[in-house]
Amino acid sequence: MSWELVFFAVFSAAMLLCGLGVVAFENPVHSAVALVGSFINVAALFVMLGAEFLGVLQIIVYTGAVLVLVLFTIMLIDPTKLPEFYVGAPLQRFASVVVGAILLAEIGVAIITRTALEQIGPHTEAMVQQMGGNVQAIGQVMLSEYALAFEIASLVLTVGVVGAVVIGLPNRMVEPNTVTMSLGHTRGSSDMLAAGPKFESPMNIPAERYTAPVGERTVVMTKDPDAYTHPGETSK
Amino acid sequence: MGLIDDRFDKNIFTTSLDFLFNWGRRSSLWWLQFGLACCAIEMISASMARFDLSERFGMLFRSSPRAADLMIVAGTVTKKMAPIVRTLYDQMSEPKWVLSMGSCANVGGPYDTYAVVQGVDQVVPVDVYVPGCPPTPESLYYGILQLQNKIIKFDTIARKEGKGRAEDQRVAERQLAMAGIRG
Amino acid sequence: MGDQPIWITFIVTFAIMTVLLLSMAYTTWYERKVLARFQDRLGPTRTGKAGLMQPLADAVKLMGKEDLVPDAADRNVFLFAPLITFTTALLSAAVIPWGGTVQIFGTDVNLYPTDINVGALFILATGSIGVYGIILGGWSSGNRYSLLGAIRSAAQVISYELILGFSLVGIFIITGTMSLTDIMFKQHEMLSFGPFEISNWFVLTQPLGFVLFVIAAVAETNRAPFDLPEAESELVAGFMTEYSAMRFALYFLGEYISMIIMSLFAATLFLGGTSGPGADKFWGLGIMWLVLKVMAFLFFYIWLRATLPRFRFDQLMGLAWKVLLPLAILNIVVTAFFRLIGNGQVF
Amino acid sequence: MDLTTNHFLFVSAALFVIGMMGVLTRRNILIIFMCVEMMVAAVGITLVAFSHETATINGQVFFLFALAVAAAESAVGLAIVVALSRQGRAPDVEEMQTLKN
Repeated sequence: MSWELVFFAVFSAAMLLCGLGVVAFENPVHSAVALVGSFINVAALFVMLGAEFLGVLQIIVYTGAVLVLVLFTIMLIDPTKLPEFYVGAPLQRFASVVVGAILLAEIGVAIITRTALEQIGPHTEAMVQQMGGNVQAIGQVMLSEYALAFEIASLVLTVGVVGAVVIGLPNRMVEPNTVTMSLGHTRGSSDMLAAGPKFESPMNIPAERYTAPVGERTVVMTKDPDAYTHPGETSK
Repeated sequence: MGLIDDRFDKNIFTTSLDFLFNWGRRSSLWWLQFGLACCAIEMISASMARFDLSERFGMLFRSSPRAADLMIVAGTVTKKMAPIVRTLYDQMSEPKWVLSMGSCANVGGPYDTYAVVQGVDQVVPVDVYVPGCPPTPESLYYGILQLQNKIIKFDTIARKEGKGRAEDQRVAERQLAMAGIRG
Repeated sequence: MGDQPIWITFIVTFAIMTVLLLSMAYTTWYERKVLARFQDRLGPTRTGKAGLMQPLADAVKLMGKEDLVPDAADRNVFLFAPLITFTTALLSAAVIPWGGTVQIFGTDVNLYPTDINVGALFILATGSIGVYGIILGGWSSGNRYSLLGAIRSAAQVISYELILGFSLVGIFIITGTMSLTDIMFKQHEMLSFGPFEISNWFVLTQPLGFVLFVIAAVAETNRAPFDLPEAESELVAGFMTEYSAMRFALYFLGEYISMIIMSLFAATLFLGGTSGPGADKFWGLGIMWLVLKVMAFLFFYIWLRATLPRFRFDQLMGLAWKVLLPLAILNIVVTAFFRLIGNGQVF
Repeated sequence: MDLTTNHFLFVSAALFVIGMMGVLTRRNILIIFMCVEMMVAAVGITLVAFSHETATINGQVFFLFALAVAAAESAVGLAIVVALSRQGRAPDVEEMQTLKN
């Protein structure tokens, strides 16, 4: 038993337990936290394999950016819709465990029966040290051998960002020049109006929806404006 | 209060620890301001550069009641505001103190009306009353020094009688005083 | 970078931790005194001489307070979240060098806990884990103000971490390494202009990178004028509204320790770390120079807080994405160009 | 017993299978998304382990590209979730049957 093996056991056990947590937790926030734990341990395994750069990048990109975005999205969504309280039907769960076990067994057999590869590459540990470290080695390979792939990756990222912005833009084409007004406090907010009259406002007064053309715009109101009176006004 | 209160007999260890805790609590009274009327202006001026209430005695203004130790109720407490005063008091974590500033907060002041609470001590337990209409910053300072003296004399750890006893005492005194006023 | 027995590493780490935890407590005192002077006040005066016992009083009081968990809170996450901020902030001290290998009582001692070849990225990584403390704390409190603070913090930290990383790329291009120890010792070399000799601090060769780094570091530590996650006039206390007692103290100290770490980081990367007169002769002087630089940085932080009003949120985001990011990319391009000239690959 | 590449391969296979089980059983699109990310990380362990075994750095470079693609994918995926929630729909994959809003 070497110390390396002990560390490996600790990291991988933590990683797999956190991974199970992602699947098992009902609340997506708890799942995300478990995934953070899992990814930190993945980074630790990377460092054990001599890939410090990837380990740190795994933490910066995945836990620092992607999972923060996931949590951000969870917080933007209406919290009442959040907890799923559904972790698969019993049959579905059973089937997934069976399929998973079969797959794991297959991969296990493949791993055990495989012949170990020989050290064919140029990047032995001594060589990497001589190049100045893991970062320099990755940089040299990535920017010479895979320069085209590198450029394409940057293109993919740009397209992804532009696509995200386009999808995330509010859909302005549906109701052009529409202003939502709320007359009186008890009539609910504009969110409820947008969903139509089936929602009820907090005070259990049905939020009716009136639209009226005012100049070039369409004004959406909760109440017939002609019927509305301010406490200080006289009725029309 | 904390985990260790009401659990030990008095001995040298607990009394010196008592002193340590009371010294800490006295020296770091973070305050939640509850300015309601004109007294608030005096409270604010007390916290400004000349008098520096907000830092001089180790006090620090916190806007969240969870992290505050001292609530300074400054001004007229109307009956509509009273539940909010109580909510904020309940939201503060133990140990907590209340300082009532100004005549209105003390006894209702000139407003003996249907809308005004006749003394904030009907809503929350007050430790120190600062009289005045409105009190000057110096008065507020004096009240805070009195509160600090009160805290340092407090038996924190070896308080075998418990909080309930003190609260009962307060309620009894209050009722006696009310009976005296009503005649 | 000599190898050393593990017990020396333990001692060095322990010493650094002790110094950090103490200085963290006294940074609060420093801030309160300096801020008071800026505002023509005295600050704490009555707790010990010149209020020097104030951090201890605060600590004792916070230890004795009640640890509240709100009803609406997600209990486990709520209790766990402050620890993330605190531990990750401390963790990043692991790669910051306080000097090279020195002889103490005839033994070789490395004055840094560890020297990894991705040291600068390691600090960014711990910073990006640290934001989970804020997000989860805000979310789990079950309070709208806390949630708003958490959302703001998430957006702010993601944006400014990008700037923070980009502002360092210039240095990586110049030095060709990401190890903080190497970067620091590159700055100990002297540049001579005729009779004058000045240290090769990267603030001289990377002025734009330095400015960007400082702005991003202030935003990254949620300090004024970028303290939107805990904006007192809008959000009560932001993500830590519902926290009391020691859990509140952990957030509070986490903020201060990340301030110190950022100052150390900036001093190491741009101001030459331990470089200064006499630092080559005696290692103690080097540590003194580093401490002085850190204190100057902390003073700058407090100065900003005393001077500038808070940004509006859209201004904050606009600043990050429309101003700082293009400037950072410009800095990278210009630095790479000069590096190519230096290599003789152009002209 | 020494640490060999096979250990890493087993662990990565286990993580991959756990992620797959999550994708198969859960309905919440965010959790499915996270499980996919977990599977990507599992594949990454395999790549890096083989890269370590054969002493070529290419495996690590591959994972770097996988990281970039995963980041782009997360941006688009989360934008879709936000767009859905704006229409008042739950992030439930069984209710998302049409691409048309």
